[in-house]
Amino acid sequence: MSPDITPTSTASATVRSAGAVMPARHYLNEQGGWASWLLTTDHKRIALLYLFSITAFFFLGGFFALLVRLELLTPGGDLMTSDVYNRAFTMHGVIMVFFFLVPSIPATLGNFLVPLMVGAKDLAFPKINLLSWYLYVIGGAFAIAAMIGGGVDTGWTFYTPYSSMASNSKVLTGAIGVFVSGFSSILTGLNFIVTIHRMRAPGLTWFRLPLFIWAHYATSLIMILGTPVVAITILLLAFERVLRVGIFDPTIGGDPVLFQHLFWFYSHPAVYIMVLPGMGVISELVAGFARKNIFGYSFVAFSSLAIAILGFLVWGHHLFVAGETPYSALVFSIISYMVAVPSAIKVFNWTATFYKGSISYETPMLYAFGFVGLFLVGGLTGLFVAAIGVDIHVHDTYFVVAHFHYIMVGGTLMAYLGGLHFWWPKITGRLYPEGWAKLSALIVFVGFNLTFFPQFILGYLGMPRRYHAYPDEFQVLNVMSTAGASILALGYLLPMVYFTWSWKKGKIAGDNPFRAKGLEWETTSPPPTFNFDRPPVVTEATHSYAHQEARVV
Amino acid sequence: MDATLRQEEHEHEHVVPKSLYLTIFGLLMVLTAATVGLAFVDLGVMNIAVALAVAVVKASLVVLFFMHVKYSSRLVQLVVLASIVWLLILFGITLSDYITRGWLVAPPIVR
Amino acid sequence: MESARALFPVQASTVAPRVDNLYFFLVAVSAFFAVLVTVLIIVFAVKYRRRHVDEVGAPIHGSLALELVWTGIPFILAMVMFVWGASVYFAIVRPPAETLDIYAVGKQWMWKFQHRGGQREINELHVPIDTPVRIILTSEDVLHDLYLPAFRVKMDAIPGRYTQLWFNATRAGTYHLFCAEYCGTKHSGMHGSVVVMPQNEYQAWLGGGVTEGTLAQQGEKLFTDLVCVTCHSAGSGQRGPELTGVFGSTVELANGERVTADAEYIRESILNPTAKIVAGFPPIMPTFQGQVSEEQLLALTEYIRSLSSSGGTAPAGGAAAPQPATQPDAQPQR
Amino acid sequence: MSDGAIAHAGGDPAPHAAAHPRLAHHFDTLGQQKDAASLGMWVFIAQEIMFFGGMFTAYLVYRMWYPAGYAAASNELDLVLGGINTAVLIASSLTVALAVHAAQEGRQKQIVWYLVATLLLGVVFLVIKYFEYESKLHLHPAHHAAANVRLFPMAGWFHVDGELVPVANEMRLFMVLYFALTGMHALHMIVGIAILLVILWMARKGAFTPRWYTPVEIFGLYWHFVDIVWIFLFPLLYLVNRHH
Repeated sequence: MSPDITPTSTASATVRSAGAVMPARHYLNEQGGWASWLLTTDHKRIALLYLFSITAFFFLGGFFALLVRLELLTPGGDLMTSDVYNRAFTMHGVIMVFFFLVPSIPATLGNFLVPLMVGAKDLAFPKINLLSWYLYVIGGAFAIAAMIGGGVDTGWTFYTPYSSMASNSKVLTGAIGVFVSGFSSILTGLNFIVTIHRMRAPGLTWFRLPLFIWAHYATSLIMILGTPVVAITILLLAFERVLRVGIFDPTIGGDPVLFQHLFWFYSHPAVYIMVLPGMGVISELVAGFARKNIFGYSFVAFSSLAIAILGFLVWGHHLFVAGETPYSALVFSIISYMVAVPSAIKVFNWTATFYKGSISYETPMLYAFGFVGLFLVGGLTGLFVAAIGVDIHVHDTYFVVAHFHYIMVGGTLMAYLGGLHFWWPKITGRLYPEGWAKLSALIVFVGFNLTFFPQFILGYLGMPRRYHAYPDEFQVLNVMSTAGASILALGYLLPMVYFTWSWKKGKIAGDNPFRAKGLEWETTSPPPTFNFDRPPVVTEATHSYAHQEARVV
Repeated sequence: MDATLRQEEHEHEHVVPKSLYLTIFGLLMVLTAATVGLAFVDLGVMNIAVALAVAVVKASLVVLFFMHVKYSSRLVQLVVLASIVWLLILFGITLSDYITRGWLVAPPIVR
Repeated sequence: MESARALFPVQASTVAPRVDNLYFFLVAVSAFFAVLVTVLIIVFAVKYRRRHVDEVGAPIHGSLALELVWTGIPFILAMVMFVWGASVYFAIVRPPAETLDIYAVGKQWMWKFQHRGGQREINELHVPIDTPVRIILTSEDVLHDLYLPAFRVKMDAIPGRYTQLWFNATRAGTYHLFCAEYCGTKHSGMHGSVVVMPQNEYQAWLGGGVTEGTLAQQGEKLFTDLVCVTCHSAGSGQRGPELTGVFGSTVELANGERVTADAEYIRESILNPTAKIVAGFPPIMPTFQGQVSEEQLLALTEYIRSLSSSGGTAPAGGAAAPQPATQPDAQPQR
Repeated sequence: MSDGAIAHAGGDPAPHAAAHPRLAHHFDTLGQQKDAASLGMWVFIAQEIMFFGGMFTAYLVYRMWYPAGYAAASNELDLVLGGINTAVLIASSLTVALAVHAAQEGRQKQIVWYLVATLLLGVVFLVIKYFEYESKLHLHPAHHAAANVRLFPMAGWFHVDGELVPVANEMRLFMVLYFALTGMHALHMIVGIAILLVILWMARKGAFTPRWYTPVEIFGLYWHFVDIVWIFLFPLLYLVNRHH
C-alpha cells in the first residue's frame, strides 16, 4: 500500500478523500447477520460490539450525572429524595468507572488497533476476546438489574460496613456485576500482553512499537495484577452481606479499613487503567498531526511502565483520613509524588514534540490539545491531594471530585473521543464531518471546564461530596457547574449523532486520510478480516515521518 | 523473542526424565511430613517461619520442575517473578499500615 | 455562618494558615507549569503550523539533557511538596500533650458529642477559643467522618475503634461541621455547627446545661447498673481484676502477652472479654455486645480512667490531666 | 531482535495450506501458538495469585491481631484429613506432570491413565473436603438461638467439654477465612476437574501428539497452581498451633 494512494490538493488540510474508494471486501461486509456479529472472533468486530455497549453505558451514566447536577442546582435537596439522589450518584459512579472508563479505550480502540499496530491477524486468543465481551455484557446486565431493582446507594466504592451491613439497596446484584465485568477486563489484559509479546510482525522490535502499544501493555499489567484483588474483595463483601458474618465486620473484630486497602489496591491503579491508554492515544495523535516522531520516545514509553508500577504503590493516599497510620501515610504520600514525575515527563515530551513539527488542526488534534490542557490541571491538582496536610482538608470534598474528573473525564474521555475521530476512517472507511466535529470538541472543552473548575473552589471551601443538600453559600458555584454539565451533555451528544450519520453517509476516507504513519494505516479502510493482505514486515520505527518512503511493504 | 527463538524453543522441547518427577514427588512428601512434624515442636515465633519456609520450598519445587519453569523462557520466568513481587507488594504495603498501628503518634488515645 | 465567604474558607484554627500557605504554594507552582506548557503549545502550534500538505516535522529524536531537566525539576519540587505536606500533616495529627478531650460518636445520621463534664450535644459542638481541643471519635454503625472546614481538619469515625482529631480554634464564631464520609440516606443531613466561644462564655455555657453528673459519674452509675461491680471490686473474690489503677498501666495476659490498658483495650474487654484474658483470672466474663452503646462505653471508660488519675475526674471544662506516658508497646491495636 | 531475525521470519515455512490441523489461522507456526498459549496461562496464573492474594492479606492481618484466636481455631481443624489431602493433591500433581511427560513422548495410553489417576485423586480430595466441611457445618439445635450465625455455626459456636460455648470473635474471623480460602480453592478444583474431563475425552480420541499436546500442558499448569495454593493453605490453616 503506497502512501500516495490518497491524493492531495490544498495546502491547509490533509484530509482528502476525493476519489477514494471503499475496498470491495472488508471485515464489515464479509459476513452478515446477527450471528456473524454475536459469534464473531474478529477483534475488530468485537471492538465494535464493545463500542456500542460502552456508548450505551456512557449515556446511561451521563443520565445519572445530569440527575445529580440537576439536584444540586438548589441547595435544598428538593428535586428528589436523598435516597434517590444517593442511588443516582452511585449508579453514575459504578457505571462510569466499571462499565465505561475502565473498558473504554482498551476494549474499543485497543481491541481494534493492537493487532493492527503489531501487524498480527488477530489477538492471540480470539475466543477469549469474545468471552470477555460477553462477561462485560453479563456484568452490565447485573448492573442494570440492580438499577431497575431500585439501585445501589453505597457510592461506587462500596465501603464496608455500610455496604455489607447497613444498606438496604441492591448491593449484591451490583457487586456481582462489578465482579463479572472485572474478569472481562482481566481477559482483555491477558490477550494484549500475549499478543504484544508473541504476535509482533517481523522487524517490529519493542522500540519500534507505537507508544499506543506501550501504553496498552502497561495498562494490561495493571488489569492482570490489580483487577483480581478487587474481584476477591467484592466477593468477600458479598459473602459478608449474605451471611452477615465476614472478615470486614467490626462487630466480630474485623477491620472495615482492610476493605479500603484491598479495594484501592486495584481502584487506584484502575485510574491508570483509565488514563494510560488515553496517554497512548495522545502520543499517536500528537505524532500523527505534528508529523513527527515523539520527542524522547523511550522516556515516554518507559514512563508508561513507571506509572503502571508506581501506581501500584500509592493506594493508601485514599486512606489519609480513614484511620491509616501516619507512618503509612508518609510512605504513600512520597510514592504518590513520584508518580507525578513520569506524568510530567510525558507532558513535557508531548510539548517538545510540537517544536518544529508540521502541525495541523484536525479534530483529533484539537482533542489532543484539550487532553494536554485538562490532564495538566488534573495532574497538577493531584499534587494538592498528595500533600497529606492539604489532603486532610480537601479529602472527600468537591476538590477531589473535580481532580479526578479532570483526569478521568478531561483526560480519558478527551483521548477516547480524539482517538475515535482519528481512527474512525479506519474503523468505518468513512470520514466524520470535520466542521461539526470541531464544534463539538470546542463545546466539550468549554462545557467541561465550566462544569468542573468551580468544583475545585467548592471543595476548598469545604463542600463534602455525595451531599444531597448543601449550605446556601455554595449555590452560585453549583449553578455554574450544572450549567457547564448541560453544555457538556450537548458536546457528547453531537459526536454520537454525526458518527451515526457518517457510518453510512460520510465521505469515503481512503486507506490513510490523515497520511499518518503506523501499520494500521498500511491496510485498507476498513481492513480485511485478517487485517493485512500481505503479512507486514517492519524496518523502521513507527513514527518515522522524516523518511516517508523508507518503509518496505 | 521472534520467529527464530520460537522455533528453537519448540524444536528443543525439554523433556524431563521420569525419574526426576518421581524424585521431586518424594521430596514433596518428605517435606510435607517434615512440616507436620515440626509443627508439633515448640519453636516459638519460628514455627510460622519454618512452616512458611517449607511451603516456599515445596512450591518452588512444583514451579521449577512440575511446571517446567526451570526450562522455560525468560519471559515465563519473569511472569512468575513479577506475580510474586506483586503479591509481596500487596502484603507488605498493606501490613505497613497494620504494623505501625501500635506506634500511634503521642499522646496515644485516651491516656 | 461566618464561613460564608465566596471563594475562600475562613481560617479559624492554628493549622488553617499553615494548610493555606502550602495550598498557595501549590497553586503558584501549578499555575506556573500550566501557563508554561499552555504558552509553549500555543506558540509551537502557531509557529509550526502546517504550511504545505506534504510537509513533515523535523526528525528530532530527543535530548537527554532536556529529559534530565524535566525529570529532575519536577522531582525536586515534588519532594519539597512532600516534605512540606508531611510537616503540616504532623501538625494536624499530633495533638499537644494537654488537650481538652471531647468524645464524639457518629450514628446514622447525627453527631453525638459528650463532654467530660457530662454535657451532651447533638450536631452542635461548643468549644473554647485558644485551647487545644481533642475529639475522640468512634461510630455506632457505619463509617462517618467529622469534618471542620474552618479548622482544615477531618477524621473518619470507625466502628469498633477510636480515632482522634484535634484543633486549636483562633476565631470565635459559628462554623460548619460536616460528615464527610458517605454514610447512607441522610448523609448530607448529618451536618451541624461548631461554636467557638471566648473562655468566659464557654464556662458559662458549660454551667448552663443540666447534666447527670460528669461523664465519669455517669460511667460509675452504669458500672453499678450493669453489675460490673460484683466481680470487678476489691472484695469480689478474684472473679475479675480490680480496676483501680488499671487504666494506662501494662497488663499481663494469660498467654504471656503484655498490653497497655488504653481505651481500645477497655472497649474490647467489655465487648469481647475472651479476646484478652488477664493472667490469673478465669475466662468467665460474658460479653456486653449489644447491651451497651458506644456512648455508654465511653462513659465506662471515662470512669475506669478516673480510677487511675489521682485527682479523680478532670474538672468539667478544664483540660484533662495528662496521664503519665506509658511505653508504646507493640501491642496489637486497631 | 536483529535484521537476521527478519530474514528468517521472511523464510518462515508457514504456508497455511500445509499447516498442522491444530494451527489456528492467526498464528504462523505451532511453536508460536504453543508459546502464546503457555504465556497466556502463566499470565492467568499471575492473575490467580493476586486473586488469592487478597484473601491471604486478610489472613495475615488478622493473624497478626489475633494470634491466640487463630491458634485455638486452627487446632479445631482435622489435621489427619488435612494431611491426607495434602498428600493426595501432591500425588495428583505428580500424575498430571507424568501425563504431560507421556504426551511429550507420544504414549497415548499412558496419557489417558495418568489423567484418570489425576481425576480420581482430585475427586478423593473433594470428597475428603466434603466430610471436613460437613463436620464443621453440622447444625446443632442450640445454634438457632444465635441471630447472626446462619450457615457457619463453627464460626459462632464452639465445642468445649461437651458444652457449646460462643466462640471468641477472632476465632470466627479465622473460620470465615478458612471457609473462604478453602472454598475458593475447592471451587478451583471443581473447575479443574471439569476441564480435565474434556481433556481426558480428547486424550482418549488420541488427539495429543508430541507435536501438539498444548491442552494437556496448559491444564497441567493450572492444576499445579491449584496444588501450590493448597501447599500454602495447609500450614497456614492446619498447623498454626499444633505444639500446644
